[in-house]
Amino acid sequence: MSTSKVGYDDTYDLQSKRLSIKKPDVRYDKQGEMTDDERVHKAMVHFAKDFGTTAAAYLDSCIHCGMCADACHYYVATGDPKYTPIWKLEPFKQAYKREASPFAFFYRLFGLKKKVTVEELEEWQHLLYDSCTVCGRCSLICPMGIDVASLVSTARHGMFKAGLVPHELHAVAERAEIDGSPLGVTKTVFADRLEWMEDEHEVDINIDKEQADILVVMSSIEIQKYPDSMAATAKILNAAGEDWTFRTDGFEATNFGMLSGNLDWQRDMSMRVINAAVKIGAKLVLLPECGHAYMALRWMGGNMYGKPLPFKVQHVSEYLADALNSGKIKVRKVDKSVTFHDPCQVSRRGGATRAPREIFKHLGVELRELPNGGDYNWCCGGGGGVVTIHRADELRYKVFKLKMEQVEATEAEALYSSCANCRQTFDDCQSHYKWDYTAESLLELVADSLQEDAA
Amino acid sequence: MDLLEFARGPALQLSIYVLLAGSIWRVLGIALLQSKPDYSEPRQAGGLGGALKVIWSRAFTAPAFKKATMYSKTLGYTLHIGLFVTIFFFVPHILFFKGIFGVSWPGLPNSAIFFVGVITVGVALALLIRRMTHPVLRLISNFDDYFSWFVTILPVATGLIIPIRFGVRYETLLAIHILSVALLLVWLPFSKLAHTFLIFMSRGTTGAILVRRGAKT
Amino acid sequence: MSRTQTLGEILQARGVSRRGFMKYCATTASLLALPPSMVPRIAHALEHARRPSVIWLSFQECTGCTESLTRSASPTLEGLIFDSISLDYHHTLQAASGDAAEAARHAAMEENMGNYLVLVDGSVPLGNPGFSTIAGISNYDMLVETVGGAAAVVAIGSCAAFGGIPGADPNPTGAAAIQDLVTDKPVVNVPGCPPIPMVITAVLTQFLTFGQLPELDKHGRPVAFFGQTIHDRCYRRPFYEQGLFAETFDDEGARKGWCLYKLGCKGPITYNACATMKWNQGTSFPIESGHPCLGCSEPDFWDKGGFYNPVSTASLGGGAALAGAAAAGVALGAAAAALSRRRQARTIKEG
Amino acid sequence: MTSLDTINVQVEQSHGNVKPILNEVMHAIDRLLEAEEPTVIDLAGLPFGPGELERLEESLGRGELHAELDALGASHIRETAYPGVWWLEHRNSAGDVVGRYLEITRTPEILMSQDADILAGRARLGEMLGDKEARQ
Repeated sequence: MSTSKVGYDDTYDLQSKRLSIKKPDVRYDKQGEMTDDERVHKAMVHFAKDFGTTAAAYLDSCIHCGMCADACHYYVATGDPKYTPIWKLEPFKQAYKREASPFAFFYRLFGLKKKVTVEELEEWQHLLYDSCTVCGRCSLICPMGIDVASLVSTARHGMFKAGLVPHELHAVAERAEIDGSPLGVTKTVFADRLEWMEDEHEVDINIDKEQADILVVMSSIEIQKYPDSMAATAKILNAAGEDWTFRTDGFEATNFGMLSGNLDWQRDMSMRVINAAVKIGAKLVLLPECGHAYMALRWMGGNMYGKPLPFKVQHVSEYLADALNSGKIKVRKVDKSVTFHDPCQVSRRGGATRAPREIFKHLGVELRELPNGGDYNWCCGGGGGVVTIHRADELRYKVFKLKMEQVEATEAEALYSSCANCRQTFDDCQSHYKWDYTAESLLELVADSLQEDAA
Repeated sequence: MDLLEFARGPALQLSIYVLLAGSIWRVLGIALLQSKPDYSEPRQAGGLGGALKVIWSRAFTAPAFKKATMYSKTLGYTLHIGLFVTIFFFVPHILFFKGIFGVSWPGLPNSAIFFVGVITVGVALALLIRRMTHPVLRLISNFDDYFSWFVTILPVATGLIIPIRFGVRYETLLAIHILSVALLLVWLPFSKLAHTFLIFMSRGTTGAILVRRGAKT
Repeated sequence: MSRTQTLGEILQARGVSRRGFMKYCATTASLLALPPSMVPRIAHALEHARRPSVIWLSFQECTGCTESLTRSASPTLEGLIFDSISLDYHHTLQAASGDAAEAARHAAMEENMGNYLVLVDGSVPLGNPGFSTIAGISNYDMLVETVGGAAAVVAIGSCAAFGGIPGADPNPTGAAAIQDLVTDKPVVNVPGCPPIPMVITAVLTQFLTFGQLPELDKHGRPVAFFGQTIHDRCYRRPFYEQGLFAETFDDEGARKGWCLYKLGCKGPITYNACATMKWNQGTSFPIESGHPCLGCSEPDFWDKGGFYNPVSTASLGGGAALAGAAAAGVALGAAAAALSRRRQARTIKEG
Repeated sequence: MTSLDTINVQVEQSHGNVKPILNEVMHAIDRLLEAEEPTVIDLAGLPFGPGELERLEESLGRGELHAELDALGASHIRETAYPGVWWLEHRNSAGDVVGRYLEITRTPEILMSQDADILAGRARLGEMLGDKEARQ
């Protein structure tokens, strides 16, 4: 059954390695009944909304040195120049030069920068969505310090309003807006699965407490594919003696409004969590093992709310590091060589790179850092909503080769990460390449290694 | 008013006015656009401190990117250092600046400057060939890139020709050299050469935002 | 010495041997800065050269040029240059004065109508004829009258060539250069303040030898002597290249004879032969004596910025205009931003 | 009255003009030997620094032969320490130097008696001896 207003098939496929809607027979990569001119106009309007000082400082400063290509895994894996990150912003930059740059008037007057066309926007859907995980590696190499990644996210606003979002990403985003979860998790589904985990792992899981210090939120990927993470979180919080709860009226950590480029939906999704937290007087919102959720709430939540959030926001790895450092929880030593895949939005873009290292120190594992890992890590290829798009699979598999080389170079026994979307991407590619590494959850490792007699 | 007097006087004077007006125009054209506050809870202080940090740190290459950017960064920096040395360590130039700012500093021997100038032009040619042949650069380059290249290297080339003369009178060559500098100054604020000052705005913006997050810059 | 005799006949009459004549030709080649291989051609030409009649007019000048040519033994050949040219009128040198002198000038003009040389030193005051007259005749009138029948005019010294010091800002007398006044006759400029004596002689010898005027540069100066800058031929050039400069007139650099660029030497923009021909029989030239070249053989050398300001000193003014440019920038920037924000607001409203 | 050397401009500095000329002379000697091709170097046109002309003269040294010509002033033609390399210095009757040359040749042409002079001499000798048929 399809609840999509757009009327395309958005039935889920929750069984395969990568959760998304079923591979559509007929693709609807154009949403809404708009004429081409209307689409261009909508794109220009919503491009224009973002031409503030930050975007202008960036878009005016590109010196066409081409180095961002060397950082982008899509260019490095394919060698195709169209994947040069700044090239992915060409229509957005063109629109800026024409509409809001210091010399815009004269560009228009002498026709130096031509108007963006609908063909360009359609061609750029592949560049702005299928081949960009908004991983931010290009932003690190740019000699002019342009944050190219942030511009891609910004450019997606115009693309969404122009109804030019890839079929699957638009479908899951719309379902997240309507149902509250991109993968069909309703209140009852969430509650049932929590009770299932409570029995399975014999752990007390608080649901819908009226008041609590910590509001815990989950990503639908964990709820549907890695439910053990929910039990692991409960186990740890109980061990730490925290006053925490899940809330069925604010459980979804992911933000497909942000990934698809719909600012209104992004605000709605963030507000659900914020309202739930305010309602229960939470002092901390604990984000799960999810990359972009951290970016959405930790760094953009306040801007959605319109004022500073009345509570702290932590990624679960940050919480675990603090809890271990403060002795709230203790763990047994784990004797094996391990390597860690840093989720882009948490480490490189979010600044929480240190937390996993501290956790591994407490676990006493032999941590072998990935070559060019940590803040300069290669992206798993699934972020930014790309993993949901079937059309992008071929490209994603090609890009994943870089990741396999990187991990194999460490020859570590186990691979960990703290982002469910990364893990799902690893699983999908593992089955595609029959690869021997599995990306396991750092959270679950800590939960499994808890020392019961901790105070 | 022969060509040299025109070049040294009104032409250079006018180009300096256009440079100044154009630069302020571009900076304000960006700075006075709307800017939204960041309500997120900072991990550490960003703002001006962050901006200055990245303005400095981004000049260097992270180990992860060393191999990929080695060629263009080495050539790029050689070009910029070459330009800096030829402009600020050639004694007649120093005396020119002394005439304006009253400040003077020791220069390098002219033969050394000539050598650096030749290297600079050579490196510039290598960079141009790279821009015209490398698939990425061919795709993203436009008129601004090629004309800015020309306008940047012309003063160095004309400067080098002055001592060689090729049989042309000294004042004619000097006039051409000064006019080429005027062309550079007039073109600078309206082109990619504006990265001379935009580098501070762009890197600074990233510094202010990302250092506040404690994210890698 | 009658005017019709060729120089060859004169020399023979004077008992000068062929060997002596060969010495004369060799040194003439050297004087004209021609390669020694030209000596045979010079010998042939000199043998058949007719002695040109020369009229020397002195207008607004300080007699420095005449002094330079005559006082020192600068004419290289034992007065022969005077014998080889018949200087028929020079109101400083000649014994006659007043009407008698003018009569001599008219006689010379009639007798050699069409092929006498007019040498002029000093500029012509156009502001008021009364500023400078000879025997009641204004410089301008005398110039026009004398030049009428001349084969060519040689402007000796920067005053005659470019207006020189009388012509310097504010030019009270309205001093004009000869080349601006004489347009129907070929004018050769031998600038300098004063010009190198041998250069004056060389121009005359050139005319005497080849009967035509030398190749000139864009300022009408013989390329043989004004084709290269002092800087090109300066013996201190190696110091310039090595960056060894005298900073003040008595510092270590000055004592060591380093380059005077920083002390305002105008060598790089001055075309003259001082560095090779030198002054006072090859004793030295201004730079060799430790003083920067003033650029005296260049037009308006007096107004080209201070003698002690380096050539590359900025000649930019306009502090106020700079502020104006800044203000314009601010206005344009603000306007551009305002226009962009208005367009943004309108496009968003239209949604 | 300060003497010349107290003026604070040093004269001993070498400005690199002497060596090139000596090199040129050496190549000229080769041309003379191999191709019988004489060379004349006009020293007037060269930008000598202070003292360099004297140093050139010293480095060329003096040879066995020294001729003095008295025509329109004195001229000195000297063979330098390097046979075939001649130093010529012409002065006018007032004693001023009017030309300085280096000639790399077997004998400078100026030393050779000229036909016109020989004819004139022959005529005079003939007259003196009463020889009737004077030569043309």
